[in-house]
Amino acid sequence: MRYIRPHSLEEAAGLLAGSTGTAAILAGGSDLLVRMKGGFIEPDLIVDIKAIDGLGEIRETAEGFSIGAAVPCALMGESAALKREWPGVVEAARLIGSKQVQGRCTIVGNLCNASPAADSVPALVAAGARALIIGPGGRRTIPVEAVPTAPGKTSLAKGEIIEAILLDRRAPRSGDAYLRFIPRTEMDIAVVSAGVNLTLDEQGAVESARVAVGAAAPTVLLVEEAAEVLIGSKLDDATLERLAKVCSGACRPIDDKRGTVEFRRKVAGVLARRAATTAYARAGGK
Amino acid sequence: MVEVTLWGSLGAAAGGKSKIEIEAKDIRELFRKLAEQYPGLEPYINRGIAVAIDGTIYRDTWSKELPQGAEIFLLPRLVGG
Amino acid sequence: MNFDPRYSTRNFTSVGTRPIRPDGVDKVTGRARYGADFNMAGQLVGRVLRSPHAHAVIRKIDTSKAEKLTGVKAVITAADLPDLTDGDAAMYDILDNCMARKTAFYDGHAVAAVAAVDARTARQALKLIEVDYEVLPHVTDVDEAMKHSAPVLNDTIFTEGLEEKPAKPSNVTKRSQYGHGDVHEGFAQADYIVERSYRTEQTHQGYIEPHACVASVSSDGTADLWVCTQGHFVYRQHCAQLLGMDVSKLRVTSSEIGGGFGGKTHVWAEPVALALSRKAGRPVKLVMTREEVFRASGPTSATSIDVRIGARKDGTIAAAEATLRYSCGPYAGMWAELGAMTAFACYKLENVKTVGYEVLVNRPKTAAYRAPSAPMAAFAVESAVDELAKEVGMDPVEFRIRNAAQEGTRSSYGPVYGPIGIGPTLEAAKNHPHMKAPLGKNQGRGMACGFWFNFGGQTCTDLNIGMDGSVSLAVGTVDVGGSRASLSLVAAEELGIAYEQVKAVVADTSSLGYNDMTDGSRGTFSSSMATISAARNAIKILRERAAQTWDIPVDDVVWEKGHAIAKGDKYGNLAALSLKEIAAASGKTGGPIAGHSELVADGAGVSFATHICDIEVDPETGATRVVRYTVVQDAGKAVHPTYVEGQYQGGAAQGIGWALNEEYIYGKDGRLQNPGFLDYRIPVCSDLPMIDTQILEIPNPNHPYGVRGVGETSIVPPLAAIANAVSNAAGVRMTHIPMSPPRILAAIEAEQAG
Amino acid sequence: MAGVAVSTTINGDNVEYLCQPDETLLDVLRDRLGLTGAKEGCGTGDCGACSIILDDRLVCSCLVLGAEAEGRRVETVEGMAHGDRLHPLQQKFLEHAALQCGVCTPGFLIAAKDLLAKNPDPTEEEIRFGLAGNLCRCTGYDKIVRAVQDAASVMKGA
Repeated sequence: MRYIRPHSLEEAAGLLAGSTGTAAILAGGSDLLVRMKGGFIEPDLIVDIKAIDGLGEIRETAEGFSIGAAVPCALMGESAALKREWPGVVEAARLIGSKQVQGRCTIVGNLCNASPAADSVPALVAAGARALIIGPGGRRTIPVEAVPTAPGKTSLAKGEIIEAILLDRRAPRSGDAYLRFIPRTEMDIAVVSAGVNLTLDEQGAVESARVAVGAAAPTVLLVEEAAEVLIGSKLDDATLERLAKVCSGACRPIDDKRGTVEFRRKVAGVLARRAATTAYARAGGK
Repeated sequence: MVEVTLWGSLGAAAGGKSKIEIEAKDIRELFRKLAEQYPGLEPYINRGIAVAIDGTIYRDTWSKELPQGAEIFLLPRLVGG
Repeated sequence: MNFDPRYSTRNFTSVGTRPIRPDGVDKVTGRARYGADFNMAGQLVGRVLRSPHAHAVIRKIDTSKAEKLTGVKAVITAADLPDLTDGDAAMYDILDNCMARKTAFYDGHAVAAVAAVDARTARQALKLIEVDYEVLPHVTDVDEAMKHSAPVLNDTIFTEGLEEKPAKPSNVTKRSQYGHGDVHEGFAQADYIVERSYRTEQTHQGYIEPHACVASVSSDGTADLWVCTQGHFVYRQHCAQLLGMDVSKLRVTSSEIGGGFGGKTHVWAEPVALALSRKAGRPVKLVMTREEVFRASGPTSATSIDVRIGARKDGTIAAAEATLRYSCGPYAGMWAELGAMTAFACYKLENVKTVGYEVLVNRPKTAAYRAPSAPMAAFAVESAVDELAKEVGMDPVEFRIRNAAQEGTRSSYGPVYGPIGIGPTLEAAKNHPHMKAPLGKNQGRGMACGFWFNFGGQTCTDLNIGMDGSVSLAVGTVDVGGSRASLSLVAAEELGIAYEQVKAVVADTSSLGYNDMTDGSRGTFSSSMATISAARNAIKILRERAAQTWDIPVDDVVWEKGHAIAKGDKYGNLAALSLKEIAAASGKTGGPIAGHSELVADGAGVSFATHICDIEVDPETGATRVVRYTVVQDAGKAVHPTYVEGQYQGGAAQGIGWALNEEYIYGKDGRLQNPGFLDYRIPVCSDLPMIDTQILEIPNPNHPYGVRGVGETSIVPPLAAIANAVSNAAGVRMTHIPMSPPRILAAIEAEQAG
Repeated sequence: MAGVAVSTTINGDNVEYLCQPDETLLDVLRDRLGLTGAKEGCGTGDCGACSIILDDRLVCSCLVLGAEAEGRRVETVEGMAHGDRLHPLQQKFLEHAALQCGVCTPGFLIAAKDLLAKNPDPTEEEIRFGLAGNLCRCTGYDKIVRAVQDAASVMKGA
C-alpha cells in the first residue's frame, strides 16, 4: 500500500490512471476510512488530493461558485456568499455527519460515494449543479445527477477526478431548501429526503423549479413532474398537496433497516411540501 | 418449625407443594433439610436460591436466622446489570 | 467483630455532600487508563474469527495456512480451550460462547482466534483460516422459535418447569410461574378489562468502551489479566476455571471501565486472550471492534408479552395476568423469569399470575442490561394500566396510587413488602410542577412506574491509616460511575475526618479478598457497608491505641469527630487525641492501624421510581421529540447526590433510546444488519432535554445509613412512560418497542383509516 | 508496505514518527506516541470519543490517516491543561460531575473547546447540537450541557 500526496491535478490523475491495483482518492476520508476499517476495501494506492492548489477553496466566479473537491463541508457553512445564494445546498452539506465529520467530509466525496441517501446530492441536483471532471482525456462538465449510476457506482472512468462542483449565480427571486428525515436529531443517514429549488416571476408565481428526492430509489430522483406541478403556482395548499402526491408517487423505495417502503413514500411527499414552502419563502414568495 | 413458601417452579420440583413446614434455625439448615427431604430441589439449591425473610431478600447469608413467625419465601437467585 | 447493618438515624457531616471525585482529574486530562490504554512489552495483537452464519455446524477448521504466515505467533480454536467445566452447565455455556465448539449459534460467534505481531498480520491471518460450515436453518424471532416447526438449537434441552416432562426437545428452556390468588375469580369481578399483546426488540447496553484486555500467561502457570470489567474477581474465577488455573495464580486488574450496564458482567474474549497468550508465550492484547461488540457481546432480550388486567368500578385492580416470552440467545437464562417476577411488583393485587418462557434463538447470548428484564415487562404492564385507568375514568396517577403496593402488601413475586417507596414516588410525581405544566400542539404527557430488586453480595474492603493520618481505602467493587467518591465520603463520615483525607482505589484480585461484581445496583450499597464495617474496626484499634497512650481502660475511650476522647470527669485533663496524632505514634503503639471487612451485604432494599415525560409527535412523519422528562426515585440515602442524579438521568436516557429508536435488526439470512452506532441509534445530545430529578430518601432499614441501590431502577419506567405520552399526543396506542417513526406513522395511518 | 515519515506538531510540540499508510491518526496517537486520551469507541466516526483538533477543525482522529498529519497542528485532550492548571472546561466537568465512566470525556472536552472557541456564548440548543457528534451513554447529557454552560460563562468573564 502506498500513500501519495500529489501537488497538481495532472499528477493525481496520472497516478490514478497508472495504478495497477485498487486506487482510492482521499479527500475528507469520512467514507474511505470507514470502508477500509470494515475491510470492504484495501486500496493499493491512496491519493490524498488535499495538497493540490485550489482544491480546498470555494471560488466565486462570474458564472457562480466553484467548490473544490477538498473543501470540507464546514467551510461551506462559513461562506457567507454561498449561504446567501444557495442556502439549501449549504444546509444539505451541513447535515452530513457530525461536527467532527463536517471538518473533513466533502460534497464531492458525498457524490462519488454514490449512496442513494447522500444528503448533499438531492440539494445539488435540485440546484442544477454540475461536476467539473479532469481525467486522461482532459476536462469535461456533467450534471451532478449523471455522476452516480447505482448504489456505490459512478460514471467516472479510470483516472478521472471530480475537481469541483459548479453552481450558477442566482437569478433574482430564487430560493432553495433541503429537508431530510432522520429518526434522531443528528448523526443519522437520511431515511428519505427532498430538495427544492425555485425561481419566481415578478408576480410571485413559480417560474422555474427543480425537485429532487433522495433515498427513494437507487439514485437520487429528479422529479420533473413535481416541478411542473409547482410552475405557475403560488404554492397554494392544493398545489402543495399535489406536489406531495407526485413526489410520493415517483418514489421507488425499498424496505431496509432505516425505513419501510410506505414510510419513505409518504414522508418524501411531506418533505417535498415542507421544503418547497421554505424555498418559496426564501425566494421572497408570500 | 418455620413455614417456607416456594415460588411456582420450585413448588413443582417439590412434588407440587407450595408451602413446606420445616425445622430449621437458619438458612444453612433450611437448605440442608430441604435437600434431604426433597431431592428434587437439590439442583435448584446448587444453582442458587435466595431467601426472603419478611420481605428482605438474602442471597448469600447462610447464617441468617429464621425467626419464628417470620414469612420465609424462597426465590431464584437474581442477576442484575 | 459482628457488624450490625441496621439503620439508625444520624446527622451526616460528609455523606450527602457533593465533592469532586478522586479519579476525576485523571479522567479530564486523558490520563485515566481504560481497557485498551494498557500495554506490555512484547505484546501481540489478538483477533477473533467469527461465524458469518446464524446457525451452522463447524465441520472442520484448517488453521495451517494462518499458522505459516510470518508474524503469526498463535492460532487457537475450541481445541485449545478444552472442556474443564466438569458438568457445570452454566460454565459450559460460557465456554461455548467464548469459542464455538461444535456449532456456531449466531452471526458473530467466535470460531477461532490468532495472535500476531501487529493488527494487519492478525487480520490477514484470519482470512487464511478455513472453516468448513454446514449451514443449518436458523430462527431469530422469539415467537417463531417457540413454534413446533422451528429449528431446535439444542436437542438436549427439554422444557423445565412443566408438569410433565416433554417428549421432544424444544427452544423453550424453562417455564416459570409467579403469583397468588385466583385470577379467574378476579376477572369475574372486573367491570373493565384491558388485554393487549406487546413486543420489544433487542437492545444493547451501548457502553462507549469496547471490551478490551491484555493477558499475559507465563510458562510457570501464573498469569496477569488487565481488563475492563464490572467484576474482576468474577472474571478471575471464570477464566481460571475455563483455563484450568489456580485462582490465586491469576491476578486480574480492573482498568477504568468505560461503561458496562450489565454487559461487562460476563467473560467474552478474556479466556481467548489468555489461551492465545499461553500458546504464544507472550502477552496478548485483545480489543473488540464496535462491530464485534454488537454482534458478539451480550444484548438484552427481545420479548413478546401478553397482558390482561381487570378493574372494578371503584378503581381497584381485581386481577392481573401476564405471559412473557424472552429471548436468551443460544443459552438458557432466567430472563423471562425476572420479567415475570417484576411485572406487577408495583401493585397491591389480590389475584395475580405471571408465566415466563425462556426461549433460545440464533442471536448472541443475552446478558444483563440494567435492571435486566424489568423494563420490557413494565412497558407492557404500565401501558395496560394506563389504558385501564382511562376505561375506569380515573386519572392515571390516582389510579396507580389507589393500587400501589405498600408495607405489608404481598408482592406479585411472593414475599410481603417491608417499608417501600412506590407510594411516595407517586405522590411526589402527582405534586410535581411537571404534572401541571401546559402542553403544546401535538404534545402528550405520560407517566409510568418501575421496580427493581437491587441486591448486595460478597464484599471485602481494606482501610489503611497512614502515619500522617491520611486514609487509603481499597475496595473490590469496580467503580462504574463515581463510587470511589461516595465510598470516600462514607469512610470520612465514619472516621470523622475530611473527605480529602481519604483516597479510595479499586484493588486488584491479589490485593484484596473476593468481591462480587458491581451489578444489581450493589456497588455503593455493598461497599459502603463494608467500608463502614472496616472503619469501625479501625476505630476500635484507634481507641485501643489511645487507651494505651493514656493508660486507661479502652471502654472509657470513645470516638467522636475524628478524635479519641477519654470519657468521664476523672479524665478531665486529658486532651482529645486526633486520628493524626494516634497514627503518628502507631509505630510505637503496636504497628500499623487498619480496619478490614469481609461481609455479605444482604438486605438491599427494593427500589421504585415514577417517571413523567412529555412527547411531541409529528403526525405527518411519526417523528418524536422528548420535550420534558422528570425522574422521581427513592435512594434510601443519597451518599453523593450529584452521582445519584447522574444514575437517574443516565437510566432515563437509556430508556428513552430503547423506547424510541434502538433495536437489533436481523435480515432474513439471520445476520445482524446494524452492528454500529450509525444505525444502532443511541440518543445524541440534541435528542434530549434536561432530565429533572427528584431524590426521595426513605431509609433502607438494612443499611447503617439507610442506603439503597440506585443504579438500575431508572431504566424501568421510560419505555412505558413514553408509550403513554405518545398515546396521549397522537391518539395511537403503541405496542411495539422501539416506537420508531415508521411504526408510529403506520399506527397513525391505520387509526385514520379506521 | 512502506512506512510514511511524518513531521507534525502535537499540543505545541514538534513530533516525528513513522507510520503505515493505512494507519489512522488515532492509532498513531495511542499506539506510537502513548497519547491514549483519545479513545476508539467505534472507529467509524459515529461516537466522537477520538475527537481532536486538526488545524483548528474538530475531527475524529479515527477518520484521519496518520500520514495526513504532516505539517499540521494537532491538539488532543493531553494539551488542554496548562501545567497543573486545568482548563475551565475540565474544571467544570469535575464540579458538575459531567462524567460517570469518563471514557467519552476527552472527546467531549475537545469538542466543547472547539465549540466555545467558535461560539463563546452558545444557547443550550447550540451546545446540544454542537456536541451531537459525541456519544455519552452514562449521563443523559444533562450535566455535560450544564458544565459547558458554566465553563462558557467563566471563560467569558476571564
